Amino acid sequence: MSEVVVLGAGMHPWGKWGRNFVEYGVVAARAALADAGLGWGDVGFLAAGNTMRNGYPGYVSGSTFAQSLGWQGTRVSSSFAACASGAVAIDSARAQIQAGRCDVALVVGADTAPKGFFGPLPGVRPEDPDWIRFHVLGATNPTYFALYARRRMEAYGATTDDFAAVKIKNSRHGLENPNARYRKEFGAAEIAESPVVADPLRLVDICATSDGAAALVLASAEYAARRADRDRHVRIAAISTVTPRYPNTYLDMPDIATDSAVGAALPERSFRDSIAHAAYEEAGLGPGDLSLAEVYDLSTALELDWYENIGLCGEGEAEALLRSGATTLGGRVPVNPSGGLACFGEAIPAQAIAQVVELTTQLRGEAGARQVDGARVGLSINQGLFGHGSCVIATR
Amino acid sequence: MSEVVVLGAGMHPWGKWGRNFVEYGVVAARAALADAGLGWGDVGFLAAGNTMRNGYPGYVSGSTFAQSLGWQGTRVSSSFAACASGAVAIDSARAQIQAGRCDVALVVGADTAPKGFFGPLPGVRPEDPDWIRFHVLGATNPTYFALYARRRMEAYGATTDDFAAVKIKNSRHGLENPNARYRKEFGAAEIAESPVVADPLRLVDICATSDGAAALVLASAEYAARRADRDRHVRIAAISTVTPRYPNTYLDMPDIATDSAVGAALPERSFRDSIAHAAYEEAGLGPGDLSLAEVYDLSTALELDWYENIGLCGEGEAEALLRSGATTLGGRVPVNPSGGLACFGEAIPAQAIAQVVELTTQLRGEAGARQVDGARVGLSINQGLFGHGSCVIATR
Amino acid sequence: MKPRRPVVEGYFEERADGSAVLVGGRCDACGAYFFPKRFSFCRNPGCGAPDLADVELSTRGTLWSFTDNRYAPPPPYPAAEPFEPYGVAAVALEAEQMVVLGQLARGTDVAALHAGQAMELCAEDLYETDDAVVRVWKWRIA
Amino acid sequence: MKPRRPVVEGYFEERADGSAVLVGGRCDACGAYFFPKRFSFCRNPGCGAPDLADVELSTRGTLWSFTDNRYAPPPPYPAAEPFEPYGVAAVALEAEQMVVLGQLARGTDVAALHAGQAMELCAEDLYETDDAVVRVWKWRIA
Ligand SMILES: [Zn+2]
Ligand SMILES: [Zn+2]
Repeated sequence: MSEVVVLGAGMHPWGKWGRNFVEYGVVAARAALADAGLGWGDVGFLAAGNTMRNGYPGYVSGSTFAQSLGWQGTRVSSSFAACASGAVAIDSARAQIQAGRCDVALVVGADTAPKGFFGPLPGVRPEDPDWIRFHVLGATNPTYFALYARRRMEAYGATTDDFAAVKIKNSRHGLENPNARYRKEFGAAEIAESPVVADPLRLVDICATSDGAAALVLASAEYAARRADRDRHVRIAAISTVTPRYPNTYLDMPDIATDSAVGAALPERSFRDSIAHAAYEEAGLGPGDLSLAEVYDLSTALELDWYENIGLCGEGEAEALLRSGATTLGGRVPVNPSGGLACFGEAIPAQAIAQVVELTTQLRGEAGARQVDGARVGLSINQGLFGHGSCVIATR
Repeated sequence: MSEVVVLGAGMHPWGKWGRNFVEYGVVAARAALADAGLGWGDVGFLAAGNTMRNGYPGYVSGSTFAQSLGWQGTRVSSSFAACASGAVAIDSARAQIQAGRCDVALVVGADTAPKGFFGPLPGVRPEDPDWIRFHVLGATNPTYFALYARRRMEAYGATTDDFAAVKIKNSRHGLENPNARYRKEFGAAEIAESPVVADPLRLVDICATSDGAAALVLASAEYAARRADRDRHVRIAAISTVTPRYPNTYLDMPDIATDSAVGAALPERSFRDSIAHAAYEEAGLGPGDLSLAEVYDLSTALELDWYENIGLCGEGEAEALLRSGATTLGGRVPVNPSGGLACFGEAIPAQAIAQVVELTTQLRGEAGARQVDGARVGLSINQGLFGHGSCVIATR
Repeated sequence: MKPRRPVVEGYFEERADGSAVLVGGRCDACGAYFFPKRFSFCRNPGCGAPDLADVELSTRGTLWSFTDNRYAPPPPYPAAEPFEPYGVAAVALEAEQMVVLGQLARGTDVAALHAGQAMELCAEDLYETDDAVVRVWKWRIA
Repeated sequence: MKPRRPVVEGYFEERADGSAVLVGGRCDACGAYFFPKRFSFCRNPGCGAPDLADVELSTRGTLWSFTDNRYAPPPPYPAAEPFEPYGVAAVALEAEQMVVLGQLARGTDVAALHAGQAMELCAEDLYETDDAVVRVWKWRIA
């Protein structure tokens, strides 16, 4: 099965304006089409990531964007996988192309996010694990991030200085990204003054919730080969949307308990490790091949977890890798050259797509002042609530 | 691209129990796997249709069912397209198979429905067309069904006796379906006593909202060819998930106005006509090839619209076709031999899948007392809010 | 007396003479109308112009279809207690070449309606809050 | 005095001696535990047995991780006014080989906690309604 090609990438800048998410998505879609030199009429399939906080149009994001761009009979899909929604949408578009059902597909994700903590939608739902964890335990997303962060401190000796160093690095990276919401350099003193939200994490350790949109134009290798702009083409070498293997003994949102390891063998690798592993297997590549990575820094500490999950270093070695400068722009394998969620905040269905927009920009060599020199292979990774893996490997 | 094959079909009976939708989905999934002689461990991809009224697990139905069947790393998709969700899930599974990413895929849809009219989720959302139509106009789903029904009366001379005849036919068909919720024969006198909900439609003209589930096991033609049960295989010849073409001048839910036809040529065919047309084109078949059809009888009158939309007769001729007996079991092309929504009620993400379960059962010759003699080609069709087409053609 | 306010901003206006008019969007580039306007851009795929002008829609049209609702809808419909049945009409506007829904004016005899008859826009109370009388557009026989 | 009720039915029980115990499901076929039970069937993909027995989980375990929440969560968390910070602990149960979350008992000194220390289950008030005192399980230092 030949690899699909990214012909166009576009975004609506991240921010907090409270406008209709559809507007953001249309801007990003048109930007991606313009980048590809194509029109909406060239699109044979539209795959979108849903948003659950914007009424019915957000549940049927594919048809919502198709209607706003202008009904033309296009087949659509509207997928949800929490923070992994964008990866599932990219995967849906790729499958349609590889199944021979279209030459060109458009992928769109857009969101308008509420302020503050994400909470469940209204209602009383004792059968909904997402409702239970909020009502019974007050276990917000930052609560889980803090449990993971504290675990690094207890198990590997991480310090809050390490977490601050992630923030300092990403805030510097994002300075040069015109689509970033926050373009401001943070220093250790300012971080130390940030209020603690969920100990050991401070407000600046935790990503905000944002408005934003991202879009990609994908095409079959055969279609792409006929175009004149082949030097800008980026190939999708792998998409991993794996779920966990039982028993999943690492606490994942929104569960209030892990699986029990009684009565079943532990899987060969943890869920987070398995997300990247499946992508490496599909791409025939390994961690040593990476020029850069975009990882989901919902919290500063979580970025360190991902270093290990994607194989940049061994378990417990992420702090040392960070301190070595390897993951800073100019280092061996810059992580979050875009500035990451630290500079963007979360716009749930757009986020995994935005990661691939950054990979595309970097692999084309069009990233300007934040360019990773000689970028050849990029990996993006995240994880959605309820067991959704999301990893894309792109090459040029 | 070779056609995918239905290896297994299963359902949870339709009813109104108020249990967790996940239970229904697991029962249907296991029934489909058992029917296919396969286990959950054989499944390489799980595509599910979402439900929007059951909290977060319903938004991520694919991972919800994967977790309940037991995490095994399976890739999943969770799609929503209103009443067309099941078709989009089937299409998602087919694309993964045809893209060569798995041999066997499981498709699941399940719902627990509230009583009474479907209404929007809580909140105030003036930007959500589905909220506007309820708040501003009281335009419930039956309001739209009634507008369509009245239009048939005004434009084509349909009568409420015709609508009653659809109910009588489908109630007889459903008598023999063990998965139907309502297994009771209706007569004209009883129908005439049913209260008017939205004139000209009575309560018995309008389908109920139900709990239920349906599942399919799909496989590549190559995988299927290696099996011993080839005489039971049914092939998916086409799936149409088209959206409208602009301008869409027929009033569709949840819009409160149609597109304007000023400034653009009318499309060659109406949206509903185009749903079936795309499927016929893909299958290389036409209305004359059909042995049976399952159409979305949200109301009795709407079944008559579909006769025309799928080409069983010309515009305005559906009442005559119905009266001729052609669409009754034993006629030329029985419509809704399952009993249709009249006997099932709506279980949104399960419905389009359940239609294909019926096609499968009929094409295998396993439909018992409701068997369509010599069934070779079956079509199922429906339409979801926000411009979602849904049509499957299956052959044996 | 409580002040009046429209049930949703920007969908319609009431004039001093008691008449009402729907406000939609019109694309200067291709001529298309949209109701409600919802977005600033044209949704004709052959056009896609970035701006729509506010435009008053025709206040008269012909009846395309109609119904009479006998059961109370769920929220967010502001159903009166006791429930008051309400008609809904779909009216075709000639200049705009589009069909627009509205409730039927109170007292309209639904049994006497037929497709093709002339209708005109009006406005009536939909519900009251503590602070305001909330108004909505409706269709009545012209 | 208002009667006590658990914040959610079936998740835990309080005993006459003041102690508390979590109630989960256990599969007789493969031995797996589930908390909460949620469904009647086993979610071990290698098992899938149709029934789970109700089972009391270990009331003692070792601390896996912990945090202290300083900001009020959104609804449906029944935050007190003024907001009262609360700790959350993840505790590993040896027999069940699983980690279970709970709030930390009021007054626990989070700064003094460390992974691996012994914890035990208790119950405390979570909030009050007009009719009842609503109780929840919590972890405290053993
Ligand atoms: Zn235009
Ligand atoms: Zn078991």
